[in-house]
Amino acid sequence: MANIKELSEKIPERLGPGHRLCAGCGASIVVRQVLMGTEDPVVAVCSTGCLEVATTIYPYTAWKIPFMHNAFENAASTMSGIETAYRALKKKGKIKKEIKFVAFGGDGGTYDIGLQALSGALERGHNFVYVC
Amino acid sequence: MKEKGWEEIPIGGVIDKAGSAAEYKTGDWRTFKPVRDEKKCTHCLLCWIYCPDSSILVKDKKMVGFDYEHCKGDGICAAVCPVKCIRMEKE
Amino acid sequence: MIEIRWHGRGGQGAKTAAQFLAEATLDTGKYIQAFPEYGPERAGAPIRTYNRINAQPINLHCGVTNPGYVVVIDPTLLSPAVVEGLSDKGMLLVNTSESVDSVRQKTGFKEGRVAIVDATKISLDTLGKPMPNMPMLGALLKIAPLVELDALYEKIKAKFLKKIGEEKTKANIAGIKRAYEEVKIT
Amino acid sequence: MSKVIALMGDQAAAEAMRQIEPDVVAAYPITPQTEIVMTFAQFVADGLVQTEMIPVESEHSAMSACVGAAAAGARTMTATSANGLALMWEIVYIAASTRLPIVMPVVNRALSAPINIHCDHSDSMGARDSGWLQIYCENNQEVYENIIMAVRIAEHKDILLPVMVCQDGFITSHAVEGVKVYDDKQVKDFIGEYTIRHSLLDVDNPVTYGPLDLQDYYFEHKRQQSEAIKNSLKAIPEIFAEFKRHFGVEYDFIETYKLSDAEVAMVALSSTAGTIKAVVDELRAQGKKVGLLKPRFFRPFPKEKIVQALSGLKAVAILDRSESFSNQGGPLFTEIRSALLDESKKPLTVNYIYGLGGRDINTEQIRSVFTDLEKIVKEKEVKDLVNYLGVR
Repeated sequence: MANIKELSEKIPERLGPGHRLCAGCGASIVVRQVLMGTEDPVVAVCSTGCLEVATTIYPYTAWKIPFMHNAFENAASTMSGIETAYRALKKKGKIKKEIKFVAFGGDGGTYDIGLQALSGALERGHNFVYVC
Repeated sequence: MKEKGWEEIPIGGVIDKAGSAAEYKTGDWRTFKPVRDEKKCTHCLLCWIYCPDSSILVKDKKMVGFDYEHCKGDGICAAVCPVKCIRMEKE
Repeated sequence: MIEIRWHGRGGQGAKTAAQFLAEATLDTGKYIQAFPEYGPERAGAPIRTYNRINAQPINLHCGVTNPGYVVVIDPTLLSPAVVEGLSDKGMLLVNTSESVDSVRQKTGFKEGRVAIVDATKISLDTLGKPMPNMPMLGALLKIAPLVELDALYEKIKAKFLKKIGEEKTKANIAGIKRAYEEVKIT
Repeated sequence: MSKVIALMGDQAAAEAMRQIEPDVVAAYPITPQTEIVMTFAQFVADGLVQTEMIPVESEHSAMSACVGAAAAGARTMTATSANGLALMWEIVYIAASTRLPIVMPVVNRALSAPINIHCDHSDSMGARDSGWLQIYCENNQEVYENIIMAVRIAEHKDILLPVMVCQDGFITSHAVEGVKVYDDKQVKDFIGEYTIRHSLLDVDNPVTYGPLDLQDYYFEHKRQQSEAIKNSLKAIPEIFAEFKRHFGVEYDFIETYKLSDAEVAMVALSSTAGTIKAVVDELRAQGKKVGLLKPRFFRPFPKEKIVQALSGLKAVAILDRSESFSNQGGPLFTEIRSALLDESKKPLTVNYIYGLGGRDINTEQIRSVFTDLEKIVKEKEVKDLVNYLGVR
């Protein structure tokens, strides 16, 4: 486990500046800190919400890592697809790297409209972190 | 930025320039700006880890300044600084 | 073109019999269709399934309304409904332990040809359970020589050996053979 | 070497999927598509394919997972019917707009309510404006071949759009027919390897998929989609030609049957076209100049081919296996009628809504339509624009 100073060197900035979340918004603080949790490359998914719209206003993106937003209620199932694609392509030798996966959902996208997709993804045992 | 036509942009809404939001300057949202007393700073980097706008500049594990082009002036850095070396000044 | 309508009950294997017939005739270079009439019915409910067999490609994708052959797998289904659309030139094949007269009486099929075979008894004797579908297929091949029995046996072996083992596969073939021999045609 | 084997339409679809061997299949079973998913899942379980299968908990998640997998660079497939397609709806649009070449067999079935499990085209026709390409199959052979071709069409660099390959629920999906199946290697050679321009798994070149696209750019992205559909009219014939080189079978956007010297004709999609062919043969034997036009593609809409095939005819009956509740006829009718509007030699057109909820369309009904057409030609007038065939 690294301390803060070590993190500042080891982990590249994964959510850059210029996003349009409110000044002082906790969402981007959480995202930055969660994404400091691994040195491996990370692919992120986000359900529709403040975090997603404010960080990806076309033609700009604040994400410095591969990122996908699909819809409001399906961050977990979208990530199921990405994570499965990773396993499929790794099996075929098309991808060599170790990659980690993180999905961000808001309260609605998680335990309201998105509960079913999350439940299915958990039951199938996909290998990703889900952050609400 | 001049807006591009449909033949000039990637298909499917893909943004192929990671972190391009940096081109969008949120610094002008500020009414107060953070100012640091370098002498007092212990380089604990709590400001860095808490900044929602990735606007604390760090080099070799040391806090070296603010990215005023993007800092929205939320004052979190000043609030979390354990040695109170950051204060918010009116723009 | 030959059109066949099978009447059975869900679970009796009418669909399987029709599929075997289609697959075996396909190998002789014929064009085939086998399609069931689907409803929400489950085991025991009356069901119908169909075959079309032709020397030329089959374009038709509608239901069979005027079959040349009607095969009734379950004797309890006998009623005028089973001979609907069956012309006097067609043939009715029934699994029954009763007489041809009784079949004519129950169905009102007076003029056309009727064939009977006690396929339930045959399946009980050979398989040890009432699965009259394969014996009925054997009987049908007697009255409508669409494919050689040996070719059918090969199909059955290919499909069944792995699934149900050698003994039961042989029992099915024995049932087909017996029905082929025992069917009575008027 | 190819071989002819007995397959249900659903099995023909699964067989094509086995040979394509997509990287990822995310699917949820629904009647009458179930046998596709079931058969393919068996292939996966038996180790016949390397495909990773996601047994999702709903069709919404099926399409969501497909979008994720496709954006990650995996060759991705799913399959559905009716209410399943309806449940996917939101993501069906996202798949097309994100330009992901997903291939989806659709086994056409009526939409509820009341609930019905049998064939009509309400499900896929409802999705006609979603940006997907749509192919309609007459028989199991076409199901098999169109799915193989769909992979190449979807992935063509000038297209990059998802494709629905539609067949008639139960009528072909559960009917056993002889299907000429090509060699695995032949199919693999034809479809080739899939590479994606922007993969989510290319961590060295990170991209953002699915941004917020406001007034300043959304329209441009839609304009790109329109262009892709236009491009597909040019690019798909390349794939037809290549398919012919590989397999010796000729495809086109439309199929005409005894149409060149016909005076009247019927237009229908999928399995009904076959039944019409049988009636055309019968009426031709009586010396009647009748024919058939079977559009194979509804998206892209092959306007020029259709207009060329129908102009000069005296009267045309266009059959729709779905209602659009516009009082102007079903979707096939309104689009063909609109396509013919500027033609100087346009035929009189009449619409028949038929076969809803799996109502059988038999040769007698088709003969009656040809009889109606004779009357229309004689009277030079269409009295009822929209007719309901086979309803009590």
